[in-house]
Amino acid sequence: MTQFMTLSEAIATQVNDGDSLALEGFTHLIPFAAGHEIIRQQRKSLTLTRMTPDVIYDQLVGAGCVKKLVFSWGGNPGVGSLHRVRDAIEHAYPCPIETVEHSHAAMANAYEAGAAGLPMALFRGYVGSELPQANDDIAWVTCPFTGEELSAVPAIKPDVGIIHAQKADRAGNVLIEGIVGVQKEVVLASKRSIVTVEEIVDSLEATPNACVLPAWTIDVVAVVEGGAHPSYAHGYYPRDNNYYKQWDAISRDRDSFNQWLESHVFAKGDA
Amino acid sequence: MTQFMTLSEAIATQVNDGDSLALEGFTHLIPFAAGHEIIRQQRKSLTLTRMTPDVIYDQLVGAGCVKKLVFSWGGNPGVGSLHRVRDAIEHAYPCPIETVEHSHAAMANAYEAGAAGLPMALFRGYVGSELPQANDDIAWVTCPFTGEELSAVPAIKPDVGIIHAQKADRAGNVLIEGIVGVQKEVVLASKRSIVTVEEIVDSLEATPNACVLPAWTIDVVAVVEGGAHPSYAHGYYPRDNNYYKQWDAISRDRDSFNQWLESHVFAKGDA
Amino acid sequence: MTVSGTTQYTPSEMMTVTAARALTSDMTCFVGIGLPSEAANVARMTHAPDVTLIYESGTVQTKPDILPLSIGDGELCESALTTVSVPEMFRYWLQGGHIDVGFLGTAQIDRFANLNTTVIAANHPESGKQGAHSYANPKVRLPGGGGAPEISTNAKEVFITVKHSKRTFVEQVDFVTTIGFGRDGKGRDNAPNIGKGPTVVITDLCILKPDANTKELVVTSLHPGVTREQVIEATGWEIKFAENLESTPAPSEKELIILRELKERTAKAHSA
Amino acid sequence: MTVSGTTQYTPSEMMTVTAARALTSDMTCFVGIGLPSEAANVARMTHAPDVTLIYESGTVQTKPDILPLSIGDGELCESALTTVSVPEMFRYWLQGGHIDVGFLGTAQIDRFANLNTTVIAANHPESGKQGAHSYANPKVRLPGGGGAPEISTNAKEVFITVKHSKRTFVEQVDFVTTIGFGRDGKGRDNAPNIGKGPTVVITDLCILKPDANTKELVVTSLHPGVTREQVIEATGWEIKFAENLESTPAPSEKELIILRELKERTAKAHSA
Repeated sequence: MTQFMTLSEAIATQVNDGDSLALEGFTHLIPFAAGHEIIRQQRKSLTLTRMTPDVIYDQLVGAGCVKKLVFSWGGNPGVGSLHRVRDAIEHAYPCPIETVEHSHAAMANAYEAGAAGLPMALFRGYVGSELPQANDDIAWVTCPFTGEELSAVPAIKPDVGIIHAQKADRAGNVLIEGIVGVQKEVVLASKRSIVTVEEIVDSLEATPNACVLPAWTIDVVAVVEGGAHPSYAHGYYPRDNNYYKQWDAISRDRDSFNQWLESHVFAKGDA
Repeated sequence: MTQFMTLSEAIATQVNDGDSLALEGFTHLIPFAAGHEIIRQQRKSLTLTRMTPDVIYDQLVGAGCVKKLVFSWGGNPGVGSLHRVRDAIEHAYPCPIETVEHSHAAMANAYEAGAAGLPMALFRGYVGSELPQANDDIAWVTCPFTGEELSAVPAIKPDVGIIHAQKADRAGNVLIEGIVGVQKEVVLASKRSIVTVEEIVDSLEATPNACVLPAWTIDVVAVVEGGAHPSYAHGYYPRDNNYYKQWDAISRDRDSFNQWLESHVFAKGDA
Repeated sequence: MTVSGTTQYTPSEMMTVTAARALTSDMTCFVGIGLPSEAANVARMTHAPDVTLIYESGTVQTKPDILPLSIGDGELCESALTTVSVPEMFRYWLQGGHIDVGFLGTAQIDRFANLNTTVIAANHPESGKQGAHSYANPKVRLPGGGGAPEISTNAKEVFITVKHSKRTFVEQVDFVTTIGFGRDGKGRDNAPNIGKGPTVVITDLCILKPDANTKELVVTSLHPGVTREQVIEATGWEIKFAENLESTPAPSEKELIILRELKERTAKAHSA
Repeated sequence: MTVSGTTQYTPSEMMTVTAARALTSDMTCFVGIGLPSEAANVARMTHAPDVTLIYESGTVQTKPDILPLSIGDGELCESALTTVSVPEMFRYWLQGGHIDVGFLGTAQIDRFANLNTTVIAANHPESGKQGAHSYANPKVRLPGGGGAPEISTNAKEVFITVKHSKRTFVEQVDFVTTIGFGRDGKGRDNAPNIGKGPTVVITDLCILKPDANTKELVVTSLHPGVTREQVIEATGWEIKFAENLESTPAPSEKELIILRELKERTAKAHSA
């Protein structure tokens, strides 16, 4: 059942060193504020899963929180490379990281399987790709009815799933609207879950088939206005494209990144 | 791409003798009018799939359209037996029918797999049940990661999927709202599809994540006001519970059923 | 039995109220239609206002004012927090491990709480000849499994409510549609990722629970005025009684009023 | 090249307009970000107003007024017919067989139209030592596969658009992220339930199509003013030219105006 907490309390009580985490949001509703709080609380040795480990994971990796990255597309969308992730992979700075690489279809299916309580996802994927040579987590299963070989990947079941959403009601039920990505799946698949929201409302005013997460599927709801910035929140604020563009220069250089960490994360309190 | 037709044209052009059909709608939005038109056009040897073959399939079976029934719960909800289906199973009247019996979980997953283009569905089901002794379509697959045995059933991919929905816009895009059942899956899984709707509107006025089927996933849209009666259409009309109760008496007796067929189906034209 | 005042009640009312009491506000309950639905909504309207009721039609956290006739009545959707597709319901919500209690009815139940809603066999088969044999030789064709086979294994535990009679409480079910503890009581022992199974059976005569070791259903509480003989007479196997046999508390006035008003509203709505 | 009037245009504009022309109004197109997205939206704004554009972020039948910077910009959702979850997008819409054309870009492409967006190898490996060998010895770590590996096999056909250079058009890709026709050109021959694969590659110099038998990419049309030598020079293998080599029609005034206005609106919006 949901508890309402500050973001600082949420991370302090739910996220431990060594945990596997998925901070999801497919371009939209990326839980940046939660990521920054994890950095502030200096969590270590995290396994981070995310389809598109963009700027948010570049920051967590650069801050030395991460030992392993599971992903399917790593880049700063429309801008270029993730320099902190590359520095970690190529030069073990600030610490070495292991990577497990999938395709989007594999990860989307793996989250779906995690939400569905299955040990694995089955799909028609990786045909002719050399990714199975680079990833031991890809297997093949024969359909007992047709004989077709289908690809299989383990379900994703993080210790903690973290997402940002537009709003929660006073009972802690959450509405997500717009590009909903894999957020519902992440919350349902995770052992524990944190949802940061723009605001608390009296009524979600949701249509019957809207994407709603009941309070009892969420461990913590924390109000963090602007918690997805520089990503966006449909109906609240647009994507800060300049931030993404400027990130390229900030993240290219270790010193400028570390300065950014000091001034933009550590110097700030709990959002 | 959607064509707009009358219901009579829709059935005439899309449904052939011997086809496999799924008329879906989980209590809500059951496409009764389409079922009656199939009876009027006297289609034969149909394979009918439906999670809950309630009154609509009792009518189709009683009218002699059906050679095979695939289902997971057969009854008149809250009332009792399907007398026409029982008469067909027990006494081959008006013709013998074959049955394939599943659980709801199996069929829901099989529709999902059909929509997902997979040959089979994998789920954690049938554990300890004797249904696998009575249904050769249930198999077991070993998870390559955990060694767990999971149940598998073939995906459902009907020749024709038929559903009823609230509304379509002038391009033929369809909105379904309320209890959406497996309707989206049926349309996406079927080779051809017919959607009957209460009305055509200028704009669906759908929220971003509403259950919308694009026109190009549907072969025919036919306007049939009241096309789900005696089932209901959320926002349009309620369930006619009396009809379901009265069906028990009508269907118990071959003569009274045949009289009903004459007066309520054959004597009526295309809705 | 004539029932006018609220100090008198029918065995059926006793059953519903007792079944309702098994639910608490902190539970998520996957509700079967009929008796379970009646009990679950009485629970919600009395001592368990925050119990989360979920129906297989996809309606999550629903609060119907009247009882649904079918599993997918409009009332269920209109009063729900949200409504998901049926594949999502079975995949994410049931199989995904979010259901505390599956609340089921049945046509037959046996000593190991296995349920049969598939077929009554033409000739009650000898032991070892149930299952496929019964299926091929039906006397009565029942509706089938519906959601029950997976509710019983994917929910954390299962409550069952059913009227007590020799026709229903049989030594061995003709067909195991839905596992209780298997034909030998050991069906869950080595099964991975499976719930606890039936933890309580509530009838119009008594409460039964599986023995901790053998998993055989034993009577743990008799309803007011019911004798051991009545239960023995209504059970198709040599039924055992718990050492500390309890007496089920009678329905309270509040429980009876709420149940009767609910049924009255329901009858009125369904005949409209 | 200075471009002011609408009779002059850059090679990049030539590429986008030509790529746009490959799409028609009756197609459903799964759109990759970058060049494919630019081409797909030009198509929609010119000759193919009813082309159905789908992005992996779940946005179905979207009609953005500006180009998205990311695959999930707000504009995509706001102008879409509907937006589904990402698992549903990959399961029902792509794998479910509803995509006519997958429109992809790439970092490397080889003679059998295999695509590499994973790694550029530290030392260009000898034949037969690509794949895992390259992966373990990266010179440049690229973003990875994203949606491409399954778009390429689950869409009915694949269009590719990419700038022509020796670094990009290589004899053998360092890593097959996404299959074209496999390292031997026979990768799709016995694969069940697989699309036709790449049917056209549009560059800033020419149009290439796979040979019907060998599946090797051959130049079928040269853009205006481009010579065979330029193409040979920009290609990392001994490129072949079709017997009936065509000349690509130049962009029309309308196409150029629409493309330039689109890019202007986009630049303005993204710097706001």
